[in-house]
Amino acid sequence: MSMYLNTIVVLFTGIGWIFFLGATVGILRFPDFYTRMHAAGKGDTLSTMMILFGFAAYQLHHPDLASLLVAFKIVFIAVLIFITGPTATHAIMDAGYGSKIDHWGTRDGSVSHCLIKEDERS
Amino acid sequence: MENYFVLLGTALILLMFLTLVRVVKGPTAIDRLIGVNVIGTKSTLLILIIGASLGRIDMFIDIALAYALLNFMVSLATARFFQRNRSAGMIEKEEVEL
Amino acid sequence: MFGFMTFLLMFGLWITMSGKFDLFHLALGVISSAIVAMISGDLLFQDRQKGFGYRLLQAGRFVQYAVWLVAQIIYANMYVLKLALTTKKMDQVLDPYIFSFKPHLKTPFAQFVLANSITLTPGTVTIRIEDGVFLVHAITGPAAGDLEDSDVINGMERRVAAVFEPEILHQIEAGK
Amino acid sequence: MKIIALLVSVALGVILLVATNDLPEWGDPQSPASTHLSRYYIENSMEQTSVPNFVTAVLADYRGYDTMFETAVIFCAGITVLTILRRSHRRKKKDVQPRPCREGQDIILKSAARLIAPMMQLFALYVLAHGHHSPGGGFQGGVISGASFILLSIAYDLEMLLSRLKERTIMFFSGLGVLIYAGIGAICLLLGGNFLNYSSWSKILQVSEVEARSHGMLGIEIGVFITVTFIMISLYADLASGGEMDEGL
Repeated sequence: MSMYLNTIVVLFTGIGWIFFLGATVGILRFPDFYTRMHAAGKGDTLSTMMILFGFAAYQLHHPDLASLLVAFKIVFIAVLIFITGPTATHAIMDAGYGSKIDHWGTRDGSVSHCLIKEDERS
Repeated sequence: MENYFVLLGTALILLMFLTLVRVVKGPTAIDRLIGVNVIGTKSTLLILIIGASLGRIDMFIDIALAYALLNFMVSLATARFFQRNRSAGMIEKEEVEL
Repeated sequence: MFGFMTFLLMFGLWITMSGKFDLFHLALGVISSAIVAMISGDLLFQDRQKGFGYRLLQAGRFVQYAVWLVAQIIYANMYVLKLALTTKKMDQVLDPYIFSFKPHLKTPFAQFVLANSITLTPGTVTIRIEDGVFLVHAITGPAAGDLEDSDVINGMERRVAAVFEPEILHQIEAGK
Repeated sequence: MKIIALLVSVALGVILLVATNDLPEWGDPQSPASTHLSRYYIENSMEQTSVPNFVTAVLADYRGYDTMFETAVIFCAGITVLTILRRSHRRKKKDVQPRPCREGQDIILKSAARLIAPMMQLFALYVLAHGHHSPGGGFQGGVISGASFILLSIAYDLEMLLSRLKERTIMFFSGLGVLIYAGIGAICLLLGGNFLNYSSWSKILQVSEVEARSHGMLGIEIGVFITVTFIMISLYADLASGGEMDEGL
């Protein structure tokens, strides 16, 4: 039983680590702010949630009430990250777009359209 | 299992240092903010890992929860601040002052 | 009514967090939940039109939606992982652009859920919502078509609408 | 000028480094703190105060004076910022620049803040109430609780916060916290004990002296909590709006 549980913990945390690796490499390698934000927003949220679920599974080693409540708390943090992660991503993205960070891309038409709209407003 | 958590923590710190490269390189302030945000979220996990490797995860969970909440606050506040002064989007010149 | 619901939710959260069931801590929990319900009871529920039972129904449907969303998030992460690790030259593979669209969803909370879902699904991040118009940054490989025209966003909007605003489902079907 | 500043800071750093030589070794078991004080707290705090977390016992009971003046320092900081920054008259309308960011329109931030702020407040109260058993207490809970209000004012704007909490209310409560702390100590005097010796409270609360110390600690933590919460809100409101109280971050 304990063996299976440990396998689950290692599996979850390991997968979380791999996704975090993807996010990190994405943040380092992607060419502009917006694409980096893609890597950060998605990878950060999921990898944190995965590793948290791994910890929640680790709490099940001693299935008494106190450990279960701690596991619930960890799941609560995961839910919180599920809400806050995309929201923070959006806030940073909005700040970057608002301060007119240059956009890297080949399809100039749609982009310039949006930026002109931004200019008119301010 | 404690050893595994120490290993996991080391691996996370390694990747956090890699993310720190983006914080140092920039080029704009908001690029740095991405790195800081990611590192902050992962610090929540590091606190939990310390708790698990010490065997007192029930103590550290409160700290982790508080950290997660405050980190969200920090990201929002900094994003809002940079949204306000538009100079954040400019690529910073090399002007290091003592 | 909604203040009382906030109180109940907060007290449930308190019991989960506290883990102490003696009278003293439970009394503190009741007091704390009452304080929170008093000072921010108007925050938790935005839409006051619907009743209590309907909320539970929505919560049940939302859990279903969340399961689907988690699958999408995993897919999105594998996409990012593939992009980050396997591409040799970024400028040949990446093709980012910004588009805008106007969903049929009306309530702010449904828009919030849709925006965060867009952020978490593969290839798209919501930049901002302005007067109900979503501004979305998309990143695709050259082989993939426009996310804008594809069924991705529409399908997601339909799912969100099925959870929160079932009455506008036919509009989405008609508008497609 | 910069060179002078550099020299001064380097000199200060060297002096501090030299001074650390005279401090006891880090974690030295023979240092006075470890041989007398720590052992006393570790051995006696549980039976004297019935608080399992003896950090809380040391902070709120054995060193109650210290914590009281820390709270007072926080209060003074809030008052100072208010005195320096707060301007009662508003800028003329034409001077006000149109805001670059679309504050108060952001549905995503608003919805997230509405979801998270009540949870943060409850968590803050939980941290406050469980300071006896887990890491936490008035300062930590106060910071989280203050942050929840700041979150609301970031997501909406400062006016929304100030319509929920009037400036007058904020300052009233931040003073009230210090008053609660000092008042609990002063009532000990009236009951015939020493200042901040909560065991005197046993006469009023009808519990044993040890229990009374535990409850007294909770009381002063509540005082700290209130002060820290409202001073944080006041600091944010003053600093973010430059004393104008018209627009937030």
